[in-house]
Amino acid sequence: MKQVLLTVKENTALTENVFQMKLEGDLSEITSAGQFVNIKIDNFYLRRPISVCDIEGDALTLIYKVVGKGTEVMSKMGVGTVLDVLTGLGNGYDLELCGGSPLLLGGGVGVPPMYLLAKRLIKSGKKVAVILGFNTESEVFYEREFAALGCDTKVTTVDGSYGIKGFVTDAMPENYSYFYCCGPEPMLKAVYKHSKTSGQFSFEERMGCGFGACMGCSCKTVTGYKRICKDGPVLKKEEILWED
Amino acid sequence: MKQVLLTVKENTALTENVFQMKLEGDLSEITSAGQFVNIKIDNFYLRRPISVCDIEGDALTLIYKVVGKGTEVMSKMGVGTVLDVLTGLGNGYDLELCGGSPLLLGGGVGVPPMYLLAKRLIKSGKKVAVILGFNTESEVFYEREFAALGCDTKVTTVDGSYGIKGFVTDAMPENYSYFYCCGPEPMLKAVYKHSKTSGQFSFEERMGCGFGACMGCSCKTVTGYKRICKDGPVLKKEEILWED
Amino acid sequence: MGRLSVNLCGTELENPVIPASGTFGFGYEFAELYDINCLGTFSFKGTTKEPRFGNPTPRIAECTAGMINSVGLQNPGVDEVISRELPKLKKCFHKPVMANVSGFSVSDYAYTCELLDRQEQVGFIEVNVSCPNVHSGGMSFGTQPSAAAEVTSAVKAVTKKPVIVKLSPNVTDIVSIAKACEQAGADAISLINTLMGMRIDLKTRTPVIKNKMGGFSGPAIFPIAVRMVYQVANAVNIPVVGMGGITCADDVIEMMMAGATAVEIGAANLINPYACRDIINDLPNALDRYKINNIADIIGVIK
Amino acid sequence: MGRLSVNLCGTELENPVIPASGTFGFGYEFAELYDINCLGTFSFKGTTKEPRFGNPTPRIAECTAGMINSVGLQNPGVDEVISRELPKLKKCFHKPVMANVSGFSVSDYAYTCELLDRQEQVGFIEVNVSCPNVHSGGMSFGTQPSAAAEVTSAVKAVTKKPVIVKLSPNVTDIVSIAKACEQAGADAISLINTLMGMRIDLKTRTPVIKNKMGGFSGPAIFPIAVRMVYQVANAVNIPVVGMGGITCADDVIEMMMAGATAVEIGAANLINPYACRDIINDLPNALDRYKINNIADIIGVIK
Repeated sequence: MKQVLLTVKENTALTENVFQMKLEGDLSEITSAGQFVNIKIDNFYLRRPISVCDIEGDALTLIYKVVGKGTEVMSKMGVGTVLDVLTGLGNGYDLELCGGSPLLLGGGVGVPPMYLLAKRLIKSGKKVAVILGFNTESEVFYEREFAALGCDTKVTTVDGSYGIKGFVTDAMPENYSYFYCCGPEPMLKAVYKHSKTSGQFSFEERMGCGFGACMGCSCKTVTGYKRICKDGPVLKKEEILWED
Repeated sequence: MKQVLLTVKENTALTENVFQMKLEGDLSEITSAGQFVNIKIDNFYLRRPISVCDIEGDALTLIYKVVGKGTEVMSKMGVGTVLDVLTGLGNGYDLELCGGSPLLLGGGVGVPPMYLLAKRLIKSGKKVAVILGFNTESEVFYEREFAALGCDTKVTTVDGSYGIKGFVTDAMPENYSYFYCCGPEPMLKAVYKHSKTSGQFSFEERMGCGFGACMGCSCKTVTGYKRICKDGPVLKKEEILWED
Repeated sequence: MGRLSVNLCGTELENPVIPASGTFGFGYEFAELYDINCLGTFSFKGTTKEPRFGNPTPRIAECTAGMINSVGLQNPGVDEVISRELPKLKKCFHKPVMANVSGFSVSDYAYTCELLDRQEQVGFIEVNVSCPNVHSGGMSFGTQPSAAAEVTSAVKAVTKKPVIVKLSPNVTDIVSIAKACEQAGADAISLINTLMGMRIDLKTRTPVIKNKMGGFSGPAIFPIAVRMVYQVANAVNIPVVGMGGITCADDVIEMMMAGATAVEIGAANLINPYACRDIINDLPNALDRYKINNIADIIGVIK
Repeated sequence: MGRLSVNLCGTELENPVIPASGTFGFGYEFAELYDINCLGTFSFKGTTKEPRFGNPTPRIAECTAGMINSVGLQNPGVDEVISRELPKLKKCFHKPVMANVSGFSVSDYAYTCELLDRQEQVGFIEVNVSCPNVHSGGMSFGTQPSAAAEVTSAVKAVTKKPVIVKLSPNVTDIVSIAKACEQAGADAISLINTLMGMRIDLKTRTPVIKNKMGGFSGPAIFPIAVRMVYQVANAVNIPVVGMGGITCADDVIEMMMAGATAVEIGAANLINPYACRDIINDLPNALDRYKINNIADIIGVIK
């Protein structure tokens, strides 16, 4: 972890309430896809954790959804705004186990972390398939970006207004060597059930500190209690213990 | 009272910790010298009451001393900053009773309200004498401005480093028709004691709202309980009941 | 009956927004700023049997997201409130007003309430039990169920108007005190009064407040207020009026979901004199934002 | 002995800054960020007899100038704390550490304290009496003088190390509880623990915290903490460790002027992981700002 000051270089809407923010500064602590940063916003006590979408030299791309007052303030930040950010948080995805043809599944704001992951997998010579799940056409983003990386890219919408009708699980191919998944919990559970190989899931939880100090985001796993913010957010399929 | 948005046009240091801020906007509620405005500062709960130094059309001049974190933030505000300000607060000085040759006594940050007062008295044909009291030469401000208005202007410093050595009371002339006084309480008490005529005093107290709602700044007077923010800050010599 | 209307002890309020006692005087200062008839009602300055100057100054201290006050119930006394303040109020406010009463003995409370009960402008009597009881070493009535109940019964005996007992949060078990007041006949409970707080001036090395400590209010105390309103609303069968740090329409909705039938707004009036008007104007948008038809629908939805 | 040093129960602390239990783990996460030997000491994660997962999630809610947590004393249990955590801590922290102990029965407390007392790394034992007593319907030990005193005596009987009793602020009379602990042999009092608070998610119409309520901390509660520290410091003859919303060097000085011999810093560590280091570095400037020679000179200057 490293506390750095990052400068907003771009902050634009991708959909009605999903925004892309590009930041510049010292990103030396961000090592792997699936990690997140924790951003201090004036007049809000807790930081806002946002997963890393892409990183290129000292340029960081975040994609976030306006879900409350804090992210609403974020969406109105102008170019040049300087932010206090904790970087390099979380374990990130493990790329070792993915075999030759990994499948990436992202749902809604679970899509962004898949981008840096896809980029790195392709760079390491993997044949990457991506399934991006959304509710409806107006919410779709980043399809072209994944295609441009050279991924075999499919999009699903729950209402069928765009791409394949249904959930990401309705578009899962017969053959893939491994999978990486990020999205809302119902999607994670569906993928857990449908998937035929091993894989990794990225989890969300309300966090206090974001770096492992407060135990605010603990969960139970096969290998014991884990902190989503520090021991996660990525858990391997074999570790997961679904509550309820 | 009126809640308005004023824009900072200038914010410069007059001495080491006394600043002059010029603001522009709707000042229609500011009717008399001796009134004050109450300024909202981000991240501070209570507003900061500052007495009016001068007003010319839609241009307001405030002079304030950095005494805490709030005024420190104020001193760093840049030109163009827009402030939420409650204007036209307090009763202000009564100009009717002043006779032909009123004496104005201001001490430290009690000097600013005397400026608009002097300006208006001179405009109404009065012969105005002013005594400005400070601790030492480096704290002196606005001597030239008062002289430029055509006031007979004297300056006192406690350490004698500039002007007359001593307190404003050491520089009071034999003859004056009435007096107006603003400054720290010990000065007010000294002037109360030394003055040979009737006059008016402007008082300071920690305020909650600044417009008469919370009873935070009450004091006892000959004519009953008064709220410094609403029934004051100006009290007539005959009304005053010194506590302690 | 509009989307914002609620029923408090049998009286229909146009909306649930009530300026809290001690932050709204007797109304007429604010009537110069906006038509205060837009309010549900308001709770006027805490009134006592005798006139009071209150505490020495300084009475105010600033805090992060709040303030401390130690005004000490300054008021002209019940006789002058009736002879001078209420007639002035009558000119600018035409709804049943909430009379806020304080006392230092049970008989004080009864005396003052009996006189205010006779004023037809008065629609509700709010009894502030946070005052020190001179007959038990200055211990606040509001800190013991028995003392709070005793005041409640005495007041109920002399008025036919709805009696709302305003509780202090500076207690171990707010529920036991609320229940005692309910059993003693209270028609409603309002909470929370201020929390006891203190600030120190580091330069002078003295407390900022002349009386050292005072009542802490403002957005900072909101989560404590929501918690206590929830606890009390789920323990009593009479309406609860929620207050403590409410600053915006969202806060009103949160307090009502916690169990409040109406809300009081205090410190916010001192920072933004138009706070209550602005909140009332924004409430319909907030209802839309959270897909609520009528505000009364959400009272106590949190079980 | 520098300007910042204070003496807590006979042990010299290089400075009065102590990260509060539950916000600093067992130190080593923070040791990756800065040399934690710059701290006066720190209070490690609340330890219980048995391992605990704690409460269901969500455990965290945001508030104005603060947060609510409902972690529920997640910890590996005293045996693993001794066998695994303390050895790890030994590598990065070389001062006497403060062991924070929680329990659900008097014997729990005694059992855990006795084991921790034997660890030479442990310099202080801080007893959190805010936990529910399973033998009296879950009522918190910290809400009754007798129960708090009982825990204190039981712990004192099994340790020779200074026992600091950490009090809950959710009480009517904090002084009576502090005095009971002093009479039961407490070597110091620390306060305040968190205030009980609640927030509601307006969109889902559910409490933000799964357990509905939790402990409210952060700058918002500072004035309440200063008040209680002042009240307790003026009522007992043992040192007081002040905490509650401290965020900067000025807050440390204010808390010490109110009567604290040392201070604990909690929530601030979660927002700025370098908070304690930064405050320690800024303290000398703050002393200069207020013309204080040695920080120990201002302990309890407010009478």
